[in-house]
Parts: sequence; structure tokens; C-alpha cells
Amino acid sequence: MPDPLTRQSALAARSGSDDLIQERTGLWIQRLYAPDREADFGDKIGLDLPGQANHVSQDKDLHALWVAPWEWLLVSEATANRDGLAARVAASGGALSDLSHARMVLRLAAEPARDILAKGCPLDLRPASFPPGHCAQSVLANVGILLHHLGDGAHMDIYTARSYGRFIHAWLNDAAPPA
Amino acid sequence: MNRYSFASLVRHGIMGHRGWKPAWRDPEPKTNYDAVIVGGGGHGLASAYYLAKNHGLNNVAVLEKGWLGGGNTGRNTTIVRSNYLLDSNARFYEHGMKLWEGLSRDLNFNVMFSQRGVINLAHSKGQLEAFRRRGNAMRLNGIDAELLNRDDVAALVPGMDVSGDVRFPVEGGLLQPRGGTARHDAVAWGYARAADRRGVDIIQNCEVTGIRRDHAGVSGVETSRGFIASKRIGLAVAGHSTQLAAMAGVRLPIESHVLQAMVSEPVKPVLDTVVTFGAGHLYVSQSDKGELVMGGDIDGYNSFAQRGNLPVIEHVAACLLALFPQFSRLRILRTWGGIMDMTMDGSPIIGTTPVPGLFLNGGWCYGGFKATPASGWVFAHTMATGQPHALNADLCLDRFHRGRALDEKGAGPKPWAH
Amino acid sequence: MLLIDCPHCGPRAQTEFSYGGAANVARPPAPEETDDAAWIEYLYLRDNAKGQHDELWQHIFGCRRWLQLRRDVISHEIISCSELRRPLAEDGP
Amino acid sequence: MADFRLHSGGLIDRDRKISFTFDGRSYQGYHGDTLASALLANGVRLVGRSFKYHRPRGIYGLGGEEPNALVRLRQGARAEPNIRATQIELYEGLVARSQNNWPSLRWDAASALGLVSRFLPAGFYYKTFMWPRRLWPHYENFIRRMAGMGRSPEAPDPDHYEKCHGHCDVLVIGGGPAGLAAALTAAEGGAQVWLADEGAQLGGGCLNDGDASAARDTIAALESLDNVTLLRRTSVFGKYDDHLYGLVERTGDHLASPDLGMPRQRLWHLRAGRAVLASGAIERPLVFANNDRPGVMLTSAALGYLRTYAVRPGSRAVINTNNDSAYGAAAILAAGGIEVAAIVDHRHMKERREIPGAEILHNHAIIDTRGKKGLTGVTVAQLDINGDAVPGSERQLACDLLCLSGGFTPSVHLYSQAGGKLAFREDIQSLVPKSEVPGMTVVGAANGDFGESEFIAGGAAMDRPVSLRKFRRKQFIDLQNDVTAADVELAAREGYRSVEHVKRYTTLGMGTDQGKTSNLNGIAVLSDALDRPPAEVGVTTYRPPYTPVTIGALAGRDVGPFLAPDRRTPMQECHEKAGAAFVPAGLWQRPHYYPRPGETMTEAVNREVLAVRRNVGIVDVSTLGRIDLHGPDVAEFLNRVYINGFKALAVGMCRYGVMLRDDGMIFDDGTVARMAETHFIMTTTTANAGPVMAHLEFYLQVVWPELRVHMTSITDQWAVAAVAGPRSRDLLDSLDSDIAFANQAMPFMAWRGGAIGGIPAQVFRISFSGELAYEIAVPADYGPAMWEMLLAAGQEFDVNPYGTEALTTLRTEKGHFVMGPEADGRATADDMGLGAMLSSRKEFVGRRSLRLPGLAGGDRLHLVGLMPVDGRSQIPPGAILLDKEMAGRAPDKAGHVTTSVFSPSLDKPIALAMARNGRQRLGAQLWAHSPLDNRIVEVVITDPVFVDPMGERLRA
Ligand SMILES: Cc1cc2nc3c(=O)[nH]c(=O)nc-3n(C[C@H](O)[C@H](O)[C@H](O)COP(=O)(O)OP(=O)(O)OC[C@H]3O[C@@H](n4cnc5c(N)ncnc54)[C@H](O)[C@@H]3O)c2cc1C
Ligand SMILES: NC(=O)c1ccc[n+]([C@@H]2O[C@H](COP(=O)([O-])OP(=O)(O)OC[C@H]3O[C@@H](n4cnc5c(N)ncnc54)[C@H](O)[C@@H]3O)[C@@H](O)[C@H]2O)c1
Ligand SMILES: Cc1cc2nc3c(=O)[nH]c(=O)nc-3n(C[C@H](O)[C@H](O)[C@H](O)COP(=O)(O)O)c2cc1C
Ligand SMILES: [Zn+2]
Repeated sequence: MPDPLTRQSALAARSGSDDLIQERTGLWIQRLYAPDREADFGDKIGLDLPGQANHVSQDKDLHALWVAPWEWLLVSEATANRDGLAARVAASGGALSDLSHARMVLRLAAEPARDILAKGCPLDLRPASFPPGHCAQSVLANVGILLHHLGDGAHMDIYTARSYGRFIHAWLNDAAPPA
Repeated sequence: MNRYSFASLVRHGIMGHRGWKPAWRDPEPKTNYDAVIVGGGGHGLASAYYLAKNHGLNNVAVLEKGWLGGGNTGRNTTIVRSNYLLDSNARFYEHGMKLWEGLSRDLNFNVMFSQRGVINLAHSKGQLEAFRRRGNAMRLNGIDAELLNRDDVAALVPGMDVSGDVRFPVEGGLLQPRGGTARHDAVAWGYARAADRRGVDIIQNCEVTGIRRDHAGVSGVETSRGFIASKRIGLAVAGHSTQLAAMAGVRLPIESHVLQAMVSEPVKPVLDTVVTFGAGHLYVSQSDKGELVMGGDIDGYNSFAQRGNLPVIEHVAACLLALFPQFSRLRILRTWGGIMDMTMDGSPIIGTTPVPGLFLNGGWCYGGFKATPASGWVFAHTMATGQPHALNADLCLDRFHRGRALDEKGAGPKPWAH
Repeated sequence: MLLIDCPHCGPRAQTEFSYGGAANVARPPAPEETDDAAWIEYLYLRDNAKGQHDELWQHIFGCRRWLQLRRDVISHEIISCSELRRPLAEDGP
Repeated sequence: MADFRLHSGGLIDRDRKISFTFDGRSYQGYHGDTLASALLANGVRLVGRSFKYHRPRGIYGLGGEEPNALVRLRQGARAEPNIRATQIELYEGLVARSQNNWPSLRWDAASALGLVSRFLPAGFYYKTFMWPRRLWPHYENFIRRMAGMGRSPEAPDPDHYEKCHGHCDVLVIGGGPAGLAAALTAAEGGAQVWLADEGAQLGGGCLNDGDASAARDTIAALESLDNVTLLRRTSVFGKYDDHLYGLVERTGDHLASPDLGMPRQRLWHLRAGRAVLASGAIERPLVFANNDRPGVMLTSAALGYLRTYAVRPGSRAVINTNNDSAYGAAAILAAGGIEVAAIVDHRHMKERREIPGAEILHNHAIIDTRGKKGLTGVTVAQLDINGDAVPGSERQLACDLLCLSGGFTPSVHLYSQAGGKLAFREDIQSLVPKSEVPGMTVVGAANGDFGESEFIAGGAAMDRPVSLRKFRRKQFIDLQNDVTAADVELAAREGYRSVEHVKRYTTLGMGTDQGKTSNLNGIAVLSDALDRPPAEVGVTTYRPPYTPVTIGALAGRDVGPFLAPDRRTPMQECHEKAGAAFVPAGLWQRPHYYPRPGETMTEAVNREVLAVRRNVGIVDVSTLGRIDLHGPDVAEFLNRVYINGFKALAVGMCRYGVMLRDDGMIFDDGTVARMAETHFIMTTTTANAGPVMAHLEFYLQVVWPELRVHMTSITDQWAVAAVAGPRSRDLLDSLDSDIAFANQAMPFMAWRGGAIGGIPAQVFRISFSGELAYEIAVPADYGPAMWEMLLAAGQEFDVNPYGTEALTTLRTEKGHFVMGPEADGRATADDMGLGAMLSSRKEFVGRRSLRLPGLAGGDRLHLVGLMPVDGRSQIPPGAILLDKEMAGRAPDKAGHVTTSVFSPSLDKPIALAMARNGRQRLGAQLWAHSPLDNRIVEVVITDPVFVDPMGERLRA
């Protein structure tokens, strides 16, 4: 029996490994809503939230990805206690929905990623249109995805709903040029 | 007027085919008709034919803005079937099926009606159960239907991948053996020629631009070739029903959408039935000339352009390869689109309107080609008598007001979802 | 394939969106006080404009916002794409 | 066999010899050859048979315009029909076969059809085969076998295809001089430029008939720029909305098989800021009797074979023309060692040109040709003022090559696809772009601008490409479909006068070349027949694809397992390991049942059902949709979208709800739990998870924007198992948990949070099976652990995992309807017996429609139960219900069976059904009739709830 408190990611039971694609597991992911159009919401809850569409802000280990007007995806690797944040959000009339287990997150080197993604995603991924520090939601192989071009410019993170995880992972591997 | 037969073909052949008469006249419009039908597609022409044949009305004009048969009649995937679930639809389409079976000889024009069978594939137990219900309902309406298991499907469609090893394995299907295809253009031409022979004026390049009304009802149509008076006006304009009805102040539960179709390069016979994929959007048959004729879903947004976009075409291609991986190296020769009048419940509207003397034949969605003979038959009846025929009583416009929508798919009032 | 300029996310391929029908169909604010004819009109009757058509699309694989487009349904040219006007204007944007 | 290869010149690589076979015979060619050029080099002229009359045909064109030389390429699984020999690049070991002939290309039995062809004019099949009716299927079979061209491949394609999305500023279509120049200008201006050309070589027409050195320089310049992408072997096949172009790049077709890992073809979705259409022009043939023999060829093609491939397409040529370009061509042919016997020029010209060695016949036309399987000579005659042959002026000329030069037709396909309008230009007898379309510029020959080209400039205007007005012998217009000038005339005579009618009646331009060399000639013949100017005759609609596109490329990667995504629950591996049989549920695969060794499906399902009724079972319900709702107005929102009230729902409790569409029909059902004052979790059915989300977003954003509600789909966040059965509480109690599962602590329809076995969990006391049951939701990554824990702890209670089939039986026994079989989009809440749930104190979506006559009326179908009167017979699934007194007469149906199961709990078959006025007819006996399997079972209408009608078990 698996240790109950070990998280079994979408890809955990899959055999084999690969260098091209790394799964990021154990993440803390929340969808954050501001109450309608409240400009100083970020200050109130103590987060640096990108106001501009498709932008990502980073505060230490915590990334805030713009996903819709007044909505962000907060992502962090640390399992630090964030009860304080939850309380502040609740107090300011916003909302958090926990998606920590709802996503499969893959990290790829930006270079093959751009070519591989182009095989199934209609986004314009040219660096001028999708520079580092940006994110975008789109569709890949008929599945919804969120792409994050990391600030270093060298990597991309692909988020997809957990239930599609195996499919997207297999699809990406199939689309990747042979080693 | 020449009668068509093997003998006449030989006789004219010997004379170098110089003696053939036009299949229809090209008359100038008269100023007044007993009935005017707008739209020279299959439905308009069939209606005119049956008005003359069944109801003795010969002073009839069909007004066509372009060339006859150039609307959806000339651009559909030619599938003819009557495998409907709801009684009102089933009886209507089955009447059509019976007319199809004698049509070539009735019209003296070979419409190449080919009863090669129509199979709807099921990919799950649930789908198969739904087909059971449909098949039983059909049988009780006097329509042929057979439930197929996987082996039956394999035997009927050699070359189809029925292995369990695919994304959507085939579980079985519903077969209507009498279903099939017909040569689309020939249907328009055959009806035109037969109607013309009974005195109907078929007037091409004549666009209706307005409908005149007086206190009693309609009084005639404005056209690009002048005013034409008539107290009986039938609209059979497929994708343009809303525009024409609006000319008489009638709003319709219809949106126009684009539906695409495509053909492959011609090949020797490889597919002897009409096949509908149940896990994606695809229907495919092979024409007598050899092309695979295929279609899928509408593009899904209002459109009056007779062309669409790639996603649907790519999806149709993918579905085809799911069933027939060996067709991967065949090539698509041509793609095109038609303007479909999609109704709010997915069923056609045929009957009277709130305006006296104005009759509507439209809302055919994906499936009006197969309806052509039945539609003409009951529309002629409705126009001649002012009352719907028993077969279109449930198909009238007022069904929406009565809360009796005929939602064959149960998709609700979203025309693009039917 | 349409390129819809989402006012929130930027220009995106049609495959990211789903269609929502005519934009000028306003739901009667008090259905119970609406008579049958008006209710049927709302449920079923459409202008189906041939020319410029006001319509709703949802950016389903993006911000999930419902948007209002004005599109030429003969040429498919998108004339405008904007945030939804609240409440929905009867006569489009 | 004669060798037609020149010793020098051309773009072939003489150091790389290539062997190939055609119709089983071996030949040699060079790297850089096409199959067509290599066949010509070997003196092979007869290459195919025509569609209808099986006439012998040879190579006619140079590229995509080729109507004749269609072959079956490759073998086995890679075999493909109808491939133009002119576009096949030679590779070592290439195998090609001719098609549409039997027993052989040279002796084709069906060519006998030519003898009766006078009885097979255009559209003959519409006039005959009508009697006797029963013979039609046989006639049709024969027609089908005669038609078609090549044979379809029979085995799955071993190659793979790829799709790519591309984005650029400028797309240049065509790599001839015009396209190359446009690309360079745009690139030098800093734009990201893509240039695509169908051919393996860039350079276009100037490779054949001009000076290619300038083009070579431009190509080199473009290659040195990194903002330029050059795509060779790439057809731009379609123009779609908002500047999206479809391209097919043939990455592997010039090889015996694609390199490892390389796709055979790649389909590009290219979004271009703007496009430059530089697609050139295609030469037009001239029309006369027997103008189709092997050896008849477009002049531009003959030049191309000579210049690009260093092949003489014949030894002694006659050129037939109506314009000046033939004279330059003659010079090139002569320089290449071809004897030019004569130039037959339709025009009457004062100023004469000289071509050494060639007879120049002005005011002459070719009226016939000779030769069985290949051209041996032509008959020429002088023309009179009407364009007819002057009697007695006929002369024979011997030749083995006849070059046709009837002017050039601009390739405006993509411009027209983009909605561009065409105008007829008299001087070049062609349709040319009338004005700009947004985002596209047409340049070069495609624009009718033949430039400084010495060939046309200054020449007299062309005359019609049709030489003779009387159509006695076969004068082909469309060579592929064997459409003659007489066919077009016949169509016009019979009233098929629109150019679109002519196309459909005669099949002109409907072949695989889509009339690239024939459409304009068809217009000319029709224009004569109708006595209307060509501009009025018009042209048929240009449609994608420009050249045919493989279905494989269109499907791209959406094949095999990637046809559609598949979704997996967190516990999927557990079910796989347990040997579950799966059943598709939308994109999911759900466990259908869990067979034990030796068990049949029925046995397994019955065991699973009884386990739930007697002990305990667990089922994976993670596929149900889950939506997180936050905000002060959630309760109000729920009140408006469900038929029942939600305002009073207490924190810690759940409620079942039904949603309608606004037309009054049931849209979905599920439970809602109030997690906190302003926080709710809603569940939806598996199939409707997406649609419900969009439905709610619609009402929230479009209809009631004033409501403050935030929604998130959290389906994927949770792994959910339902634990059901009288011993479910015992099982849960046996686990280490801080949750109290007892009735008082957690009554029916309550939910509690806590931890189970250390795993954070939310437990909802809801039941679909009708038994005491708990749904346990844990964060998805803990799903497998939770599942294993329940199974392990459950052993002592004889826990059974159960699948959807047992679930169906359980809910049928309880009379629960589901979306699909019962609520099929045409059913109201009242139909389901839920009338009492309809709140009368509030507005909700769909309520208003319930007052419409048809919905409120008295003849609706109600959800009922059915039992066989004999207590034993299975009730046929999908059966139609008939009133007994109707038996034998035209039936008015009394309803239908929706779900039929064997109930292990009652030990007899039962069913759910929708029966007309069913609730008023409890106890009535009906026939359940299934004509499909010839079964009729006598059934009695019962209450739909078969088990525990008072609901005592689930409250236990
Ligand atoms: C791609 C595609 C595939 C299809 N596949 C099938 C199938 O497999 N089976 C099936 O049964 N059905 C199919 N259909 C539907 C079927 O083609 C139509 O329902 C049917 O042909 C409608 O016939 P009609 O005579 O009503 O319309 P049309 O043939 O469209 O005729 C209407 C005519 O009205 C004319 N008109 C319009 N406005 C005016 C005006 N103002 N004045 C004068 N004339 C006017 C038009 O020019 C047109 O010729 C398909 C449709 C499409 C587009
Ligand atoms: N002899 C004459 O009178 C005459 C007349 C017309 C043209 N020409 C020749 O044509 C030249 C004109 O140059 P141009 O550049 O306009 O035309 P071009 O014919 O030289 O080049 C057109 C190129 O476009 C390609 N092409 C066409 N459609 C395509 C598509 N959909 N996708 C991809 N590629 C496609 C063709 O393969 C060809 O290489 C002249 O230099 C001359 O050689 C000669
Ligand atoms: C059943 C059917 C078969 C067709 N077969 C062919 C064909 O073999 N070749 C071809 O070029 N077009 C074929 N077409 C398509 C027509 O050329 C044409 O595209 C279609 O009728 C729509 O008209 P439009 O493209 O002129 O708008 C076929 C159409 C139908 C409906
Ligand atoms: Zn958006």
C-alpha cells in the first residue's frame, strides 16, 4: 500500500523516465480571485500581483500568473503554511480555490518546447510575442493548457488538468524529435 | 420534349446528339401566377412538380436567384435515410423514402438512387442502447432497421478497423438497409425537367427582393426582374429562410450556419455503404464516380459564406482514419461549404405562416436532401389547400409556440448544437 | 480559421473559443410576468442578420470570459471584439 | 530504346544514377529527375489511360497541372493512387504502375468503350439505366467499377504526419522570379518572411524559358538572411479566415521512405500578416480532334523537360500556337536538338518571323493527329474567315512531339479563395485579379503580368484557343475526365447553360487537376455555344485545396491514441491492476465491472450489486464534475439555476438539485454542499461537467452580472470514492479518522471534513445506490492511497469494488433517472416525478417554459418502473411500449423502455421506462415490443422505486 501521505502525481505510476520533460510535483497551486475590480487588492493581501494580462510576477518562491481579469494562479514549491494568506484573502472579499492536486505541471527547455508545442498549440510562441515572464492559456491537442515562459527564458512550464496529464505527457513525448 | 431511355440515347447517338431538346425552357416571367415558389433547389422544384402533378396547378413559377440546384441541393453529401426516432420525423422521412424508390421513373430522369445501406456506428453500450430504442421505434413506424454487432459491421464494411485496439472501438451499429445515396444534381435537374414538362415556369437569375402584402395576405414578390403577382408564395430558400420571411415581417427560429463537405480523389470501389462515425463527427460514402464524399459538423458560428475553416476538415479526416487507417494516403480533392438553416430544435419547418398566403419550407439543418420528395409532396399539398398535410402537421412553425418542439437530439434551443 | 482578439488575453485562434449565439437576445428580466409570445420570441426567434452580426463567444480555453463580437457573416471579418456590456444591450455594442 | 537524354545541362546530377521500375520494367534516371522526365528520357510515352474512354495518354505537363500521367506509386502499405508522374521526384528503387487499365496499359480491354463512345455523351447515365428497376443495382455496380481511377491503398499507412502552427509577417506563395523578388524586398525591410513553392527547385518559370541566373542570386541572398524561411516542396493549398494559410510540406516524399522519426508530410497552419501571391501562370492547350495522344504536350512543359531535366521530349516537333511565345520556345527547342518541323500559328500576321529549319504556317490550325499509342503526325489546314478549315488545304506533317501554346492562365486560385473578384482580359484571353483583397497582393504572371518576357511582349493579341467550331471527332478539353468540346456544346443545347451546370453535367474540371489546363478552354467553347462573351460566361468557384492534400496530413497527429484525449482518474491504475473491464464515458474510461477469475459479466455485476445491498462496495466517482463556488451571492445564484431552493441550506449540509435549460427541459442534476457561509461545492454529471460550467458562466457573466460569485472547476483536484452499503459505516469506523460517521453526528445529506488514515478528506453522506453511503473526497494525489486503504480495511466486511454496470442496476432499483436514457433533453422535472421539487416561491432558469401548453399538457411521458408480468422475462432494452389493445394495429406508442436490468435484489428483471401518462397508469399492462430482436414481453407499470421506497436504508 502506498504511504498515504506521499503524493502520487498524475505521472507517478508511469514507468520509465525521460530527460526532456520533467514533472514538477508537490506544488502548492491556488486560483485567486479579487473582488470585482479592486485595484489595491494585492496590497491588501500582501502579494505582488501582475495587473497586466499574460504577465507573471514572482515574489521569492511564489509565482502569480495572470489567468483572467482579477484572477491569478498562485504557484509555489514550498509547502510553507499559508493560512495567513487565506485569511487575508477571505477578509478582503476575495477567494481562493485550491488546485494543488488538480494540475499536472511539466517543465521543458524552452528550445525544443517551442517546436514541440507548435505541433498542437495555435499560440504565437515566437519570443517577441511570448517573452520570458509571460504566461498564456491555450489549447494543446484539444486539451486546455497554461504555458509559463519562465523568467530565465530557458524553460517553459506546461500546466494541464490532472486527468489529462498522462495524455499530454504521452503526446509531448510523441511529438518530441527523436533523441 | 425528349423522353429519356436507352433507345432514345442510341437514336440520338447516331444523329450526333444534335437533336436533344433543352431539359427545361428558359421563359420570361409572366406578370401573374397562381403560385410562386421562391428557390430553385430540390425542394422548390419538387414542390412545383407536385403542385402540377398532384394538385393540377400549372400556372406556377419557381424563381431562382442563381442557377437551379446551386444551393444546398448542389453541395450536399447526398445521404438519404429515414432512420428517425421521433414519430413525426420518422413518418415524414419514410414517406420520402418511398417516393425516392420510384423517383427515377416518375421523373424519367435517373437520379441514381442507390440503396446501399446507411450504418450508424456505436462505440459504447449506451450508444447501442439508444440505437435499440431508435431502431425499434423505426420498425414500429414501418421503417427497416437492423441492429448490428461488431461482426455484422465488419462483414458489411470490409476494411473498417473494428479491432478493440483503437481509441473508440466499434461496438456495433444501426443499419437502415434501404438508406443510401442519390445523385444530388440529378435530383434538381430531374424535378426541373419534369415540372417544366407540366408547364411550370422555371426562372433562373431572378432574385426575390421583397414580398408585397395587402390586407388579405401576400400579393406578390418583387424580383430583380420586376414584380410578379401571386396570392400564394412558398419559400424554399434553405439558408436564406430568415431573410425571405423577414420580407413579409415574419421572424423565424432559424440561424444560418456553414456546413462543409469534401471529396477525395476518385478510386475504384472501396466502400459500399454509407457510414456514420459515432464518436466524432463524420459521415462518408463513395460516389458512383469513385470519390469518397465526406462531411462532419457545422463550423459552429453564424455564416452566410459558402466556405468554412480547417478545424472541421481536419476533424473529419481524423475520424475517417480512425475507421479506415488505409485511407491515409488518399488525397482530398476539393472542399466546399453550404449555408444551412439550423432550427432551434433541429427539425425542419414546413407549413403555413402567420401571413395568409405565405408558406414556409425551410430549417432543414443537415438533412434536407433526403427530404426533397416528401418535402415537395407535403408542401405542394399545403400550398394547394392552405392546410398542412397529415405528414407535416407537427412540422409547422407554430410548434414552437405550442411548446412542442421536435428536439430529435435533445440539445435544446442552440441551433449550432443540433 | 478566425483570429479573435480577446480584449483580455489578446489575439487568439478560434479553437480556443466556443460560440454562444446572437448577442441581441436579452433574457426577459421577469420571466414570470412575460407573456407566452415574448417568451417564445426570446427562446427561439432570431434576427439571423446577413451582414454584421452581434454575437457572443466564450474564451473557453483562455480567460473563460464571455465576449461580444461584431462579425460580418458573409466575409467572416471580425469588426470588433469587446468585453461584455453589462447589462447586455438590446441593440448590440 | 532511344535515349532522349542530353549529354549536358539541366539540374540533374549525372553522378547519381537511379534505377526505378514502371509497370514492372526497369529504367534508369538521375537524381533530380521526376518520374515524368525519367520516363521521357527512356522514350516511354504511353503512361496512363483516361477516366472514361480509357484512351492512351502520355505526359502532358510539367507539374501540378498534369491531367494525364497519373500513376500508382510505391507498393504495399505505401502504395498510393493517382499521383502525378510530373511531381514525383525520382529515388532509388522507385516503383510505379499505370492505372485504370486491364489487362495492361498497352492492351486495355475497356478502350473498346471508345467504339461506342458516341452513345456515352455527357450525362448519358441520367437518361438510361432506369428500366427495369431491379437491374439498377447491377448497372450501378458496373458504372462504379468502370469509374474511379486508381486503387485505394489497402493497409494502414506506415508513415506519420505532422501539423505545425507557424506565424510570420509575410508569406510569399511561389518561388518564381516574381515571388523571389517580393520575398527579398520584404525581408530587406525587416519582415519575417516565409516563401513556399511546390517544386523541389526554386526559380519557377525562368528555369525553363528564361535566364535563371538572377533568380539564383536572389535565392542565395534569401538563404543568407535569418528572417527568411524557404519552404521547398510545399504547396499553399488554401486560404482561410484571418490570414490563415494551409500549407503542405512534403518532407519525405522525395525519399523511398521518410528518414527515421521524420514525418512524411507536414501540414502548416500559417498565420501570415500578409501574403504575396506569386503563383505564376499555367499554359493553356489548344483544342482540336484527337488532341490527347501521347506526344502532345504543353510547350512550357517541353521546355521544362529540356532545360531542367536535359530530356528531349521528342525528336521532331510541331508547335501549335496562337501567340508569340511559341517562337522563343521554338528557338530553345531547336537549340536543345529537337527538330522543329513547323510552327502552326492560328493568327494571320503580316510580319513574319523566321525560325531556321521550321516551316511557319500562319492562319493555320491543326485539325487532327495520328498515332496509336503515341503521336506520329498531325493534319494541318488553312483557316477561313470563320475559323473553319478551308477544304482541300489539309496537309500531313510527321512529328512525334506536338507542343501546344495557347497562352497562359494566371493561377489565381488563392486570390479567388480569398474572395477576390476576377476580370477578363482580352489581350491574354484570361481571367485576372480585378482588385486587391485585404492582406494579399498578387504579382507576376499570377496577376496577368508577364513582364519583360520577350515571349508575349509586343506580340499580336491572342485568339481563342479553340481551333475548330465543328466537333465531329473527339476534341478534348478536359483530358482527365474525357470531356470534349461536343460535350460542352451538348450541355448548352440541353439547357445546362450556367458554367456551373456545364461543369456538373459534363464533369469538366472536376478531376484531380481541377481543370488547371481545361477550365478556360471550357469557358471559350461555352462562350461560342451560347454566343456570349467569356466575361459573361464566368468561371466556376475556386476551392481548396490548390493541389490535393493527403488525408493523413489533414489528420496529422490526431490518429491512433491521439484521436481524442483520454482522461484518467487518480485511481485508474488501481482499477487496471484489479483487472477491471472498462467502458467509455465521454473521454473517460470507467470501470464497467471487476470480474473475478472465471466469472461472467452478469455474475460479476450481480455479485457487486449484492455486495452493496448486503455489505459494502466502493466505486470511483472522481469523474463527476465538481465546481467550487465562492462569494456572497452563491446561494442566490444557486436558487436561480436550480429548480429547488438553496438559500436555507445549512453549512455542513448537502442538497440534491436539478437544473433546467431555459426551454424547461432537464439539463443536469447533482448535489451541492455548503462548505461555509459563502462557499459551496457543486457536483455535476460526468458528461455535463464542461457544459454546466459554461452554462453557469453564461448566466453569471451575461444575465446576472450583478451577482458576486467566483467559480472554479475543481474536478481534477479531488479523488472521490463512494462507500455504499449497510456496512459502509463499519468500514469507515474501522479507519483512523477524526470524523464521526454516526447518524447523529453525521445525518443523511450532511458533510464533514477531517482526516482519514492521515489523509485530509471531505466526506459527504449522499447516496445514489439507495444504501447507507458516504462519498469520500481526498486531494487527487492521495487517491490511490485512499482507495487501497478502503479495500484493505474493507476486507473484513467483504468489500467489493464495483463498476458502472452495478451502479446502473443499483440506481435502477431505486428509480433514479440519469441524463441520457431517461432525461434525454426532452424531459421535464415533472416527467421525472420531481414536480414537488419545483419551487413556487422563486424564479429559476427554465421555469417560465413549464407553462407552455406542450410542457404542461396532459399527455407527457412519465418515469415509471416496469416488471415482466411473468416475473421472469428480461424486458428488452430499447423496447417500445404498446397498449395491448393496439397490438396488431398501427401503434400509437405508449412510451419506451429506458433502462432494463436484472435486479439481483428482487431476483427478477425490472426496467425503467418513460410511459405516456405513466403515473396515472400504475398497474396497467402493456407490451414491451422490440422488433429488432423480435421480442415482445408483457409488462406491468409500477412505481419506479423498486427497493426501499421509504428510503429507510439510506438514513439508517
Ligand atoms: C455540406 C452539406 C451536406 C449535406 N448533406 C446532406 C445529406 O447527406 N443528406 C441530406 O439529406 N441533406 C444534406 N444536406 C442538407 C441539404 O443539402 C439541404 O437541406 C437541401 O438540399 C435543401 O434543399 P432546398 O431545395 O431547400 O435548398 P437549396 O438547394 O439551397 O435551394 C434554395 C435555393 O433558393 C435560392 N434562393 C435563395 N434566396 C433567394 C431569393 N431571394 N430569390 C430567389 N432564390 C433564392 C438559392 O439560390 C437556392 O438555389 C447537406 C447540406 C450541406 C450544405
Ligand atoms: N512564356 C510566357 O509568355 C510566360 C507567360 C507567363 C509566365 N511565364 C514565366 O513565368 C515567369 C513569371 O514569374 P512568376 O514568378 O510570376 O511565375 P512562375 O511561374 O515563375 O512561378 C510560380 C511558382 O509558384 C509555384 N506555385 C504556384 N502555386 C503555388 C502554390 N499554391 N503553392 C506553392 N507554390 C505554388 C509554382 O510551383 C512556381 O514555381 C516569367 O519569368 C516566365 O518565365 C512565361
Ligand atoms: C456528392 C458530390 C460529389 C462531388 N464530386 C466532385 C468531384 O468529383 N470533383 C470535384 O471537383 N468536385 C466534386 N464535388 C464538388 C463540387 O465541385 C462543388 O464544389 C460543390 O458542388 C459545391 O459547389 P461550389 O464549389 O461551386 O460552391 C462534388 C460535390 C458533391 C455534392
Ligand atoms: Zn481571453
